[in-house]
Amino acid sequence: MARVGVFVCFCGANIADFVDVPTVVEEAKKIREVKFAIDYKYMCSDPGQQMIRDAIVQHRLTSIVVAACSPRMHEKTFRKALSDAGMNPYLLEVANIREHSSWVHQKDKKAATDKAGDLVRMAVAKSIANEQLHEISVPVTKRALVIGGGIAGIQAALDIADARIPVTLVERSPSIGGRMAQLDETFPTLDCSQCILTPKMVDVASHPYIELIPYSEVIELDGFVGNYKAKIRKKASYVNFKSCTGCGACWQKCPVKVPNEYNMGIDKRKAIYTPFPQAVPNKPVIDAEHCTYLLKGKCGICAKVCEKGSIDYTMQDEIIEREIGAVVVATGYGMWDAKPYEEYGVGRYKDIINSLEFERMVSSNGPTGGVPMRPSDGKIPKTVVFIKCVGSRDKAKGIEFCSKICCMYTAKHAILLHHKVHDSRAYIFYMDIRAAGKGYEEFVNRAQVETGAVYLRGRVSKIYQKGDKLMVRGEDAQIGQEVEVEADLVVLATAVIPDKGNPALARLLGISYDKYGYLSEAHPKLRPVETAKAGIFLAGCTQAPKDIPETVAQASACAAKVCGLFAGDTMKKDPMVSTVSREFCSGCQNCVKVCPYQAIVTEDIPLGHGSKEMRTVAKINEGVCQGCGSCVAICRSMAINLAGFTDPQIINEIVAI
Amino acid sequence: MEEVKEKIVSIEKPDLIAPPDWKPVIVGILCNWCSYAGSDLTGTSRTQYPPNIRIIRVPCSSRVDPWFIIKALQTTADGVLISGCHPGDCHYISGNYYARRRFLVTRELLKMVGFHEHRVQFSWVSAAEGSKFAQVVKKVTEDVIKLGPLHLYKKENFSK
Amino acid sequence: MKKVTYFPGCSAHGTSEEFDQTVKMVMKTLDVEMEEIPDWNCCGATSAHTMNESLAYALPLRNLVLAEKLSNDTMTIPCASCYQRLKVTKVHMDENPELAKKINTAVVGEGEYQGKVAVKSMLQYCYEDVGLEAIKAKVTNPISGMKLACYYGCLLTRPKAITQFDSPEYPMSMDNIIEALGAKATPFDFKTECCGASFSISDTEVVLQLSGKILEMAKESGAHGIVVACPLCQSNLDMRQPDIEKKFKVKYDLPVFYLTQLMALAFGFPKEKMMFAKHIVPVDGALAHIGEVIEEPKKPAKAKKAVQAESEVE
Amino acid sequence: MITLSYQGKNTFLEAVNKKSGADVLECYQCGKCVSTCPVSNFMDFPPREIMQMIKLGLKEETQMANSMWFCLTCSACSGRCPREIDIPAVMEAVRHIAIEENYHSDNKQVKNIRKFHEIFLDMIKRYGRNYELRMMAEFNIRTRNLFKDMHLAPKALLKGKIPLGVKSMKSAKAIRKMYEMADKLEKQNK
Repeated sequence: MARVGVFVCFCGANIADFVDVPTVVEEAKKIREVKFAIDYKYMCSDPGQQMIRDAIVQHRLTSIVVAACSPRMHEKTFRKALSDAGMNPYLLEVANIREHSSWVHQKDKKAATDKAGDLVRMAVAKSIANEQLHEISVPVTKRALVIGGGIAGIQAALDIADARIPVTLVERSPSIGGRMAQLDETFPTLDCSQCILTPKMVDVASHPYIELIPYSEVIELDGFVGNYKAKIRKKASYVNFKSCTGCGACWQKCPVKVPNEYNMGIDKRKAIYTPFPQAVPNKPVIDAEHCTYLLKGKCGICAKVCEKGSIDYTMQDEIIEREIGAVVVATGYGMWDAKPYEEYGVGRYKDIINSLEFERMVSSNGPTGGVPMRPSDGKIPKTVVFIKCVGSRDKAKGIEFCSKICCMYTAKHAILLHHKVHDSRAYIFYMDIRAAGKGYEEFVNRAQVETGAVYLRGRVSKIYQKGDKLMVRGEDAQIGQEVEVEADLVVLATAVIPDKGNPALARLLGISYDKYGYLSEAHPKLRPVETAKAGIFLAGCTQAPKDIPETVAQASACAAKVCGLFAGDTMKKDPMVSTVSREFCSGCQNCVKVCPYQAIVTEDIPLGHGSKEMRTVAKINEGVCQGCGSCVAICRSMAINLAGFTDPQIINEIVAI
Repeated sequence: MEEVKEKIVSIEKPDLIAPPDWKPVIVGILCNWCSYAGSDLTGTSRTQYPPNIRIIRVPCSSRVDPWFIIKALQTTADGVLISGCHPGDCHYISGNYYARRRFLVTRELLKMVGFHEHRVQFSWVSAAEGSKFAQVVKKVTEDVIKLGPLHLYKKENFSK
Repeated sequence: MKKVTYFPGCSAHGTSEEFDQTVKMVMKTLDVEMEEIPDWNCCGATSAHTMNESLAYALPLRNLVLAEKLSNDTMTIPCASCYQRLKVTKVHMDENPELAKKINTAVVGEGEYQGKVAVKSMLQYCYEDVGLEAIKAKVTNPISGMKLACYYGCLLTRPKAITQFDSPEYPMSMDNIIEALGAKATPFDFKTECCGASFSISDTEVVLQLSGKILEMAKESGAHGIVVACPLCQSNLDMRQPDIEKKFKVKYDLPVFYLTQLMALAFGFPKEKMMFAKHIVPVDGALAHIGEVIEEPKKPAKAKKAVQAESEVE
Repeated sequence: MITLSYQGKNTFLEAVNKKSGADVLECYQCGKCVSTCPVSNFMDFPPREIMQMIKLGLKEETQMANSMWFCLTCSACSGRCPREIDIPAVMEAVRHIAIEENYHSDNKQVKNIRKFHEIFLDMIKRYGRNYELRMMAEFNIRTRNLFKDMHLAPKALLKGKIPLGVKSMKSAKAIRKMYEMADKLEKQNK
């Protein structure tokens, strides 16, 4: 026979003013199973908790009901009190008589008291069916997988590895570095991007805890938090990295020219190439889509000139498997294609470029040697128009959101233009200047004062050619006049969009993404680093547009989360998970279909004791189960139950009203 | 078919006049993450609503077995309210969609056996919608009061 | 033989008689039979929808209802302004049957609107229903040597939601037809800028400014003349050209052709039939370019080599 | 100086939104319409400012402006508007509200434009079709500018650009009936 203790809280005046607490206690005492009932001013205070602990021992209670505030508030507190008294903490039930009674029925004390009594009775009834539960511990594989080798992936990998946790860093292109490696100088301090990034890239390559797998992609992820299994496809590079010295003879002699992605297609690279001089690893790969030998079986020049014999045209893609405990996704961003802006003549005029192309032009290792040039005739531009919000904040032709970084990098571009071409002038069409950040407003100010960049408030409506000039027409709302700027070069700050592969990757990882393709965080404010799937974290622009400091901060936060996850040998988990009674399971597998976490699999067990015939039943992976109870309600044979919310518990509650 | 349904719905009649001290009982089954949190917010913001509802907490609206609804109507309740997260907001990704589908089928079934459809109601209440929760409870309570006490299907009727 | 319903519009009997005549010639050559809507009325133009919304719908709706009495599934309209009014009415009526019923009460004694006839501009009909290949096949006297700026105006391709045809910013359909006739279409940025048509009479100052800019840009593109498919554009750019030249003290000398005039010319009709005499700006200078060889700017030899290297390796 | 104070609902904004089917509140004042508009130079307030005035509920000032009379409905602005506002429809709504409420502007250009449209509609009422020469003449008489465009006349007439007569339509009566009905419908819409 159950022995229930009931503890009713005054919560100062919060409950006592609107609920007649002594009556509730008296009502509780009338219940057969209740062996002890008492009230107290503050149940959550130390003396209050002490009362509970003492009563458990004194009255040999088998379950406890605390009638107080919402269980979302103090359930954990009282559970701890139970376990301190040597009682299983899950034998506690909380009757929410504050949020659900005293605070919402302040005009009718009788009704509030009646309701509180009911709530207590319901909690008592439920607690009678409570079972002892124990935290689940799940073993953890202490290795992290980082997807993407831009600054976000690099930072996350380094921080995790510095905590002596092995990291596998997977990068799609032949070198790590990402977008940041393409930048010239960075706002608001104008540090050289390469100077601050390349040491980190070298660190990644030499770190004893980092395994760098370049030129490869994640193709499969199975398992659950702490116990994932990843399959990585390493694309054939056709170059034996072990023997290659990176001398460069192969790409110097290669006759095939391909638009150079690193330089945004402004110049050409070869079919065998290293993306840029500081690449890590600094070994060339053959681009199978363009290599004449691989396409037609002719040429073979690179193999002839390679003294080490490192070229291997027979190389095949390789599948690498890794067991890992956590994943950091850092796939970065791309630039929106401004083609829909027909009024700007995008695609028709060579002298309209996007800001990343401009970045490459002003970059000292760029295709024009650090001097901006008009793509049409190679002349150095004197008047450059920068247009912000191209595609951003434009629900008609582009994307609704603000790309966040354009205001700042456009100010930077104005300064860089001034540094490279002293007698030039920048005209910047803007809608708002969003410069919230440390030193940002000062930086924009610097662009205006120091370089004389002219800021015009308005969206450009049309660009047309007149002679060799581009006429840029817009409104300057400050003077309420239409203006036309005779420009030599137009730079579009096109919207920052997520990597095109994000939706496919999200499906593969089992996480969600928004309508733009950005991967979704678990909570926009309080869990901005985690995804809804335990053990998968987001860093950098894969989640939303971000500048470098924010990206680095989020990457480090990911590392902290991973380290926290790996802190013990096992992970502790709430025991409120589903369990299957095999004897009742009919094997219909409806539960498998409804489980949002793929936590339910099937297994074959003998039909009867010692029988050789087999039958299929459901099996729940308690490491994955999040305890939603979908499977319980769908189960036709009532073979599944959810600990903490079992059918008897809930039915008891209903009947007790 | 629609006509038949309409006729069946009209089976339930308040054939007994409600006793003067009658107060309806409504069982509210709320998901932990949105609606229960929303009902807590109703409390913290001191929004008042009729005291007839008795709230049961479940992790997700998809945990609600039709059995719970039937059991409640059979034993204690004059009406049942199920509430979950808004579509697309489910803490468990898609549980509220299962809940809605299951609920619709259950309600159809109950209508077929003679319950008025206002006896069982479904709503989306988020953790931020404290005042909406109060409105929902008010509406459900008013609907049930209009219908009167639930005598049909009560155990005591069968045992007599 | 295709058959199509024809709505000439008021200006066909007035300022743009040459458009009307050449459309008929061209369509005949292209094996399209045109059936004029019997006793059609004015579309109401800008004036109706400026002043009276219901009238702005009722006037075109009568024509749509009349068109449905003929057995053709498409109606074609040379005048861009009429086309716009009829198409707007059609789209809005199809979207909103209740409104259609209401407006229909003002169209007395002609029956119910059903929405079964497609409305296309003459340009759209030539481009989509006839097709470039069919046009090319009928060309006997190519007008090669002429460089022409194609001017679409505001009404043929805008708004996109209504017209559902070509680009509202940089359309190419007329350019493609002109090239099919053998001429060269110049890159012209003011293809869809407004000429100020509806102020042609009421506020001439506006027209001079707007049309002046269009002429300037057409000249800039190196064109010998301008091609249009709209009577209002034609009369503004042609009739007002001397005024514009006087006002801005420039000489453009850009004849303004109807697309169909040039089509008829390329199809081998004699020059006299085009009614070029009606043009204010003489056309002879531009037509004299026919037969000239246009020199393409040569690509540097080096660049060619690089292209070869990309595609084929020794 | 305009003083803004709480006036209850912005009924002007609501009326414009309802009539145009657009949402003026969407406007974020980027000014793309202003530099797109071929006639914004001639307007008292370019479209962007008209939007803001509607938002502020400045009905008098908006109706006093010549902007909506200058709008050519060329739809260039709405094709480029990043907020997908049907700006010509908004202009039209403002204009129709002004007409319905019998608001007459003192602006000479507006008067001319209005007169032109009235004459044009008159012409159609009479003939069912447009009679260009007569219309031009009547416009010049009514605006007391007899010699406007007269220098064009000899050339245009000589070349047959503008014909002397009009082919009137048969069912001109039906058109007159249509005018009556349309006026009725307009009144219902009020």
